Amino acid sequence: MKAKPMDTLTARRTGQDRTVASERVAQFEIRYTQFLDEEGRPRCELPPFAHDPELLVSLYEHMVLNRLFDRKAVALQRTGQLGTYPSSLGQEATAVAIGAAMAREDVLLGTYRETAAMLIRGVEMREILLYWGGDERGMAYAGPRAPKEDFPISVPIATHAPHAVGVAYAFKLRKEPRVAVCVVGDGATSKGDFYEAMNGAAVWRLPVVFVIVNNGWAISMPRHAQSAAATLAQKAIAAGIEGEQVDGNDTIAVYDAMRRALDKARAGGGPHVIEALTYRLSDHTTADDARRYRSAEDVERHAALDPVKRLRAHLVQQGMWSAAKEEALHAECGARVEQAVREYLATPAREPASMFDHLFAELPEALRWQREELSAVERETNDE
Amino acid sequence: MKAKPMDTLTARRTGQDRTVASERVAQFEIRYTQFLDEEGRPRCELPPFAHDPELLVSLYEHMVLNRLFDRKAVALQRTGQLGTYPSSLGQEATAVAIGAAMAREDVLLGTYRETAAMLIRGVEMREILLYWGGDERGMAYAGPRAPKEDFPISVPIATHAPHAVGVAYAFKLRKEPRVAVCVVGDGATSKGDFYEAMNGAAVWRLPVVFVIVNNGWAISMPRHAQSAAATLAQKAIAAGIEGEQVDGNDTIAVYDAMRRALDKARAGGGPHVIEALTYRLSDHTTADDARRYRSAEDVERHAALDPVKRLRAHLVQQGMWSAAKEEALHAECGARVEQAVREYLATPAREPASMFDHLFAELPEALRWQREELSAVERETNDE
Amino acid sequence: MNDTAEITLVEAVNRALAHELAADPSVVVLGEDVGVCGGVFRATAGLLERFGPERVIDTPLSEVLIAGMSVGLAAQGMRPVAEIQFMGFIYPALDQLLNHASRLRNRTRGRLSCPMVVRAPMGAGIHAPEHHSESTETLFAHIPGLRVVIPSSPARAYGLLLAAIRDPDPVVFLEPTRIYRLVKEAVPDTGEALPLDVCFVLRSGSDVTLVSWGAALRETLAAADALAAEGVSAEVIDVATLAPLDMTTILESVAKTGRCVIVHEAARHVGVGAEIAARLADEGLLTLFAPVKRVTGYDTVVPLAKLEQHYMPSTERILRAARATLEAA
Amino acid sequence: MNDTAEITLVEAVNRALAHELAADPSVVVLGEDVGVCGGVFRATAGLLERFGPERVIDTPLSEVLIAGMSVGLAAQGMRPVAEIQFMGFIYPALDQLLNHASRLRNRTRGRLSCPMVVRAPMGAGIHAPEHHSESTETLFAHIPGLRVVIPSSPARAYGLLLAAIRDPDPVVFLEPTRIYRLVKEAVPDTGEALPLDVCFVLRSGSDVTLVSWGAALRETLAAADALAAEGVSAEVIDVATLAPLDMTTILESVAKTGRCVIVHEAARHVGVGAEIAARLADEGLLTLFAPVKRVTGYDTVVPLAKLEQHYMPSTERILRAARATLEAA
Ligand SMILES: Cc1ncc(C[n+]2csc(CCOP(=O)(O)OP(=O)(O)O)c2C)c(N)n1
Ligand SMILES: Cc1ncc(C[n+]2csc(CCOP(=O)(O)OP(=O)(O)O)c2C)c(N)n1
Ligand SMILES: [Mg+2]
Ligand SMILES: [Mg+2]
Repeated sequence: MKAKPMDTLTARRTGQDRTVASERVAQFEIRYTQFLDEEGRPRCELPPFAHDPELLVSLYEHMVLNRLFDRKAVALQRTGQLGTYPSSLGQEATAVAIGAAMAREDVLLGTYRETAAMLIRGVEMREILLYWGGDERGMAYAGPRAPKEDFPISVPIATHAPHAVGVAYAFKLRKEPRVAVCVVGDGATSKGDFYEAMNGAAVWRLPVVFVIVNNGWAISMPRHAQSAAATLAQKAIAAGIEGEQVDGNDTIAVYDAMRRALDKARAGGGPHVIEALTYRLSDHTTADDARRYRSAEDVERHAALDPVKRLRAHLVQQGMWSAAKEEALHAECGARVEQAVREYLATPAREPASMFDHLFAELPEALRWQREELSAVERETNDE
Repeated sequence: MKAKPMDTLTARRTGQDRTVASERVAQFEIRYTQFLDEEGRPRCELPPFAHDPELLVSLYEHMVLNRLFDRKAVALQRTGQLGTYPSSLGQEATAVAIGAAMAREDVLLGTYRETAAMLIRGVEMREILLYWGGDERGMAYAGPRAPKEDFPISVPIATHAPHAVGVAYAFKLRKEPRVAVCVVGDGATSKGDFYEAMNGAAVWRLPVVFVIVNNGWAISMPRHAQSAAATLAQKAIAAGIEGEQVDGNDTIAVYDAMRRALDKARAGGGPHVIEALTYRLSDHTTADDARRYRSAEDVERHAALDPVKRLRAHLVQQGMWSAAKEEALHAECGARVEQAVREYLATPAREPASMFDHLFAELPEALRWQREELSAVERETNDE
Repeated sequence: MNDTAEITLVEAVNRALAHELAADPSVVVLGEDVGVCGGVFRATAGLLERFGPERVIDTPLSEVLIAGMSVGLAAQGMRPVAEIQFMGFIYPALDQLLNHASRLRNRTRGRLSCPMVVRAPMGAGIHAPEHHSESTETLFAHIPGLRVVIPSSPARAYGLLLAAIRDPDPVVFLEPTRIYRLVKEAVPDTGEALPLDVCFVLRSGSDVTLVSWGAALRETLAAADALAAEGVSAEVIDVATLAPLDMTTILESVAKTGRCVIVHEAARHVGVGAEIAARLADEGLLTLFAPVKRVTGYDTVVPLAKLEQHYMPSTERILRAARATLEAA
Repeated sequence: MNDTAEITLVEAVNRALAHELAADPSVVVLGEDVGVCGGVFRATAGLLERFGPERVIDTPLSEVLIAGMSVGLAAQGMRPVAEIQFMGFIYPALDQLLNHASRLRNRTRGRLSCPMVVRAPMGAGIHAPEHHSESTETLFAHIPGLRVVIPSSPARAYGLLLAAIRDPDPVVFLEPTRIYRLVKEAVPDTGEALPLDVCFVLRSGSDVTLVSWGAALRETLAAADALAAEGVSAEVIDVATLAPLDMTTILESVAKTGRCVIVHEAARHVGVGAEIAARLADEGLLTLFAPVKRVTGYDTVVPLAKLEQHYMPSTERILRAARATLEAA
C-alpha cells in the first residue's frame, strides 16, 4: 500500500473527453428589460399601467420632489445644518418605482438611499432630515400617513435582508397578502447576510422582493470589482430564486418588474430578485469625494442617462406634460421642501436623558441611577 | 400632486408581454458527471488516469483503510475511549479522491469529516484520534509526512472557506503554483461565509477549489430543506465561478473533477466549485441518532450505492483486484489501525499548565500568574 | 409529561417552550435541527409534532439568518425563540443582536420593538468537541438593550425562560450544558414566570458572599457546604440575569458579610465577574473586610476534553479564594 | 511626507503602514476602499500608488471575508493588516477573530500562527451617522489570544501600530476617530516600535490616579489640569493595550495615590474599566483610600450626533468623580 499517491500522481494528465459521462442537470438565464430608450421613446408596446397618465405623472412628480429634497439636504449639510447625507441623485427612477409599486400594507426594508421610496410611503421629509441631522426621532415615522411597520434605514450593509425574511415569514404564517420589499445596493450583494436571506426566503417560499439597486459603486468600489458575476441578478440562482435585470433609469421598467414580482409574491409564488441598473451621480455621501476614484467622463456619460429627463421626455411625447406643468411642479415641490426644512429646524431639542427612554419598554431598576446621574450632570452644567 | 400613488395603484394589472422589451444577458448550466455505474461498470470511455492500476488500487486501499479506521473510532467512542466522533461511512470515494488528487504542496482546508483526505495527506491516525479524544496535539501534524500547512479541522461550519481565499491569495502573490482546497458540507453552503469566500476567490481569480460534499444531510436537515436551489453546484454562479456536479460515490468521477479543477486553478484559471453527491450512511456523529429523522429505507437505498463496493467491483472487473488481495489489505489496514490505537492510548497526558503554551508566541507577562496559579492548584490537588 | 415527576433542566426548557407555544399564538421556535430532530439536546423534542412545522421551524444552517429573521418576526409582533445550536456558533449572530435586536426600539423611538429570545447551550464539562464549550456571556452582557439570563436549575430554567419569552425586549438565554441533565426537580407546569433582573439568594450566610451563575453554582454550593463544615457561613447568590445586573442584592449581602468571592466559568479578563467586583470597589468599598476574589476560567482558550476540568473553577479553587478572604480579615 | 513636520494621528497610522509595507514584503493591507480611495479616513492614502494593488487590496464589501482571508494570509506567513471601515461593522468579523485568529496557534500547538492586525476606527464625537460611534473594545478584550490596542496620540499610533504589525499574534487595533485629526506632533519615521502590553504614564501625580485610553484621554488630561489648578496632583495613565493588561503600572500608581478614577467612552457595564476596578478591589484593596470610580459611556445605545456629547465622559464628569474620591479620604 502506497503512502502518498499524491506525489506520484501530480504529473499525470486527467481525462478531457467528458461528453459521454456528463449530462446537463440545470439551466438558467438572466434577462434584461427596458421599455423606454434614452430619449424616452417606447422600445415596444408598453405595459397597460404605462397608459395611465395619472400614474405616470405621479411617478414623475415624486422623482422631481426627491431631486429637490436631495439637493436641499446636501445644501443643508454644506452649511452645517445637517450631518452626513447620502444623495440619491440619478437613482430616482428606481426608488420612486419601488415605493410606488408597493401596496400600503407591504413593508419596506431599505438602505440610506431610498429617500424617494420612503417619501412616497408616507415618511415625512422633516423626519428624514431629523435622522440625518442626528436625531433618532427621524425614524419614529410619526406622521399621519406613516408606514408604521416599515423598517428604519439600515446602515450596516445588507443586515436588513434577513429581517425581510422574518417579516415575510410573519405575513405567511398569518396568511396576510403582504410583501416584504428589501432594497440593497450592489455592494451589499457581497455580504453573506444577503445570501443567507435569499436562501431562507426561497426555502420557505416567502413573499419577499429583493431589489438590488446597482448604482455602479460601493463608495469607491466599481461594480466589476465587487463580484466576478456577470450580473448581480444571477445571485438569485444560488438560492433557487428567479432573478432579472432591468434598466434602473427607466421608471416604467422598474415599476413593471416590481409589480410582477409583488403580484407573484402576494399570490404565494415566493421571492424574486430584481437588479436595477442605475448610476450614483453624486458622491457616496457628503463626506465623500468621488473624484478620488472615478473620472468626470464616466459621470458625464451616465448623467446623460438621467432618469428624470427620460421620463419627462416620454411624458411630453405622450402629451401628458408641459413646460407650464413643470414650472408649477417645481414651485410646489420647492415650497414643500422649504416647509419641511423649516419644521426640521424648528424641532425642539430632546432632553439628553431621553437617550434612556426607549432602550427597553421600561427602564430597568438597575439603570435608573444612570439616567438620574445624566440629568444631574446636565443640571449642574446648565447651572454653571 | 397625489399623496400616495400606491393606494390607487394596487388594484391595477401590470403588463404581461415582455418579449420585445427584454433580452437574455446571461446563461448558465450545471452538468453532472459519472463514470462508473452502480455496479462499477464504465458508462463511457474512462479518463486516462483510470487506466493506471497503481493509482486506482491505491485509491481503493485508502478507502478501505478509512473505513476500518472509522469503524474503530466509533468503537472507541462507544467504549468511552474517544470523544464524540463524526464517521464518514459512505463518503470515502469523495474524501479519498480529494486527498489523492491534491499535490503535496497544496493546502487542504476541511471539515471534521475529511478523515480520509487527511490520512492520505500524511496526518497520522494517532493524531486524528488524539483530536477526537480531546487533545489539541492532534492538530499539531507532527508526523514525518505531515502536511504542515494544512489547516486544522474546522468545526464552525463554513468558517474555513474565507481562510482558503487568504491562503490562495498568498500563493498568487508569491507566484507559487499551489492550490487551496476547501471542503464543505451541503449544510455549509447556506452560510454567508461560504458565499463571501466564493465571491472573493472569483474577484481575484484565485487558485481555490471548493468542494461541496453533499451527503444529503446537515444533521437532521435533508438537502432539499437546506436550499431551494436545484443543485448546490449552482451556488457558484452567484460568484461568477464555474460549478459542476459529480457522483460523489464514483471515485473516478470525483478524482477526475478534482484534477481538472486543480489543473485549471494551478494554471491561473481561478476558482472552481465541485458538488459531490454522496450520502452520510452513519449518524451525524456518535452523539446523534439519525433514526429520529430519517427512515431505514432511505439509508438502505443509499447503502446500495456504497462507493467502496463500487470501486472494488470495477477493480475486479478490470482484473486489478482479487479476494486474496482484499484479505491481505484488510489484514494490513486492520494492523495499522490497531497500531495507531495503541499509540493513541499510550500517549502521555499533557501537563494542565500546557493550556497556556501556545496561546501566544510567548505568554505575556500579564498572564504568567495564571499559569502559576494553575500549576499551584494542580500541585495542591495532587498532594492531597 | 407528568407534571409532578422530577425533570431535568433541559426538560424544563422544553416544558416552558411548550407552555408558551400553547399559550401564545405569536410564539414560534426556530433554529437548526429544532423541528424533526427535536434539538441536538432534545430541548425542542415533541414541539414540532404538537405545534406544526410553521411554528417550530427547522432553518437552514445560517446563524445570521436565524438571528436576523427573528428580528423581522419580532418587529411584526411575533415572539420568536431562536435556538443557536452551541454558543460557539452564536458569533455570526452577534451583529444582528448588537446592531439591530438591542436597538430596534431605541432607534425607532418605540415604534418597532424586538421581543425575541435567543437560546444557546453554553459552557464546558461535557467532553464535547472543539468550539462546544464556550462561556462568552460578557459579549452579550456588554451590549446595552439586551438582557442576558443564565438559569442554574430546572425550576429557574422554566420560570426564567417563560419570563424571557414574555419580556417585551430581546433576551439572550444561555443554558449550561453541564447541568442540562445533572439534577432533577419537580417543575409544575404552572405557567408562572420568575422575575428577570434580580439575583436569587440560594443560601444565606453571614461570613462570606459567594456570587455565581449557571453551572459554576454547583461547585460554589459545594464550596459553601465545605465551608459550613469548617464553621464558615457562606451566602450563595445566583446572579441569573447578568444584564441588567441586580447589584442591590449583592451589595446588601456583602454589607453583611464583608467578603466576596465571584465564581464564573468564563475567562477572567473582563468577565462579568469584573463588573460585580468593580461595583463592590465603588459602592461597596466601605463594607469590604477583604479583597474581592474572582475564581474563573483562565484567560486562555478553553481546552479540549482532556484538560477542560483544569480550566473550570473547581470547588478547591473556590475554597482557596474564600479562605483567602477570611484570612485577610 | 516631511519627517519632521507635525502630523495627525491618522497620518501617523498611514506612516506606520507605509513603513512596514516598505520594510517587510509579507505585509499586505486590505479592506473596503483602502486602495484607490485611500480609505474613508485617508489612513491608507498613497499606499496603493506606492505598493501596488496586489499588496494594497480593495476587497468586496465582505467583513467575514476580510477577517477570514486575513487568517488564511497570516497562516501562510503573510502579515495582513485589515481595515474594517468603522467599528460598527466589525461584528461580522468577530466570529473569525474569536473562533480562529485568536486560536489558530493554540489549536495547532504552534504549527500555524496568525500574525494579523485588524484596524478599525472607533468612538463617537464626530457627528457621524448611526452605527459609526462604537466603543466596544470589551468584546475583543475578553477574547483570550487577542491583543487589543488603542492609541491616544500620533506618536503612540505610529509606534504601537508598528509593534502590532510585527507582533507574531493577532492584534485588534482601534483608532479613535475623534482624535484622528485633533492634535499634531512630530513623528519621525524611525521605524521604532513602542512596546505592547504596557501602560504609558502620561503625567505623574500623587493624589489620584486617572486611568484611561483612546480619545477619552483628552478629557482625562483636561481634568488633570483642572485638578492641578485646585492643587490636586493627578497621575494619568494611558492603558494603550487593553488585553493583556499591564496592571503592574496601575497598581503601583494607586499604591502611591490611594485613589483611582477610570475613564472610558465604552458603555459601563462590563467595560474594560470594570476589569481594572476589579483588580484594584483584589490586589489593590489595601492601598485604596476611596471608592474606585468609573466615568464611562452610559449603558444605553450611543445616541446620534445631537446627543452624543451627553453620552461621552466629559471633563466635568471626570472631575466630579475625582473629587468624590478625594472627599472620601
Ligand atoms: C457592513 C458594513 N460595512 C461597511 C459599511 C460602510 N459603507 C457604507 S456604504 C458602503 C458602500 C455600500 O455600497 P452599496 O451597497 O452599493 O450601496 P450604495 O452606497 O451604492 O447605495 C460601505 C462600504 C457599512 N455601512 N456596513
Ligand atoms: C456555524 C455552525 N453552526 C452550527 C454548527 C453545528 N453543526 C455541526 S455539524 C452541522 C451540520 C453540518 O452539515 P454539513 O455542512 O452538511 O456537513 P456534514 O455534517 O453533513 O458533513 C451543524 C449544524 C456548527 N458546527 N457550526
Ligand atoms: Mg452601490
Ligand atoms: Mg451534509
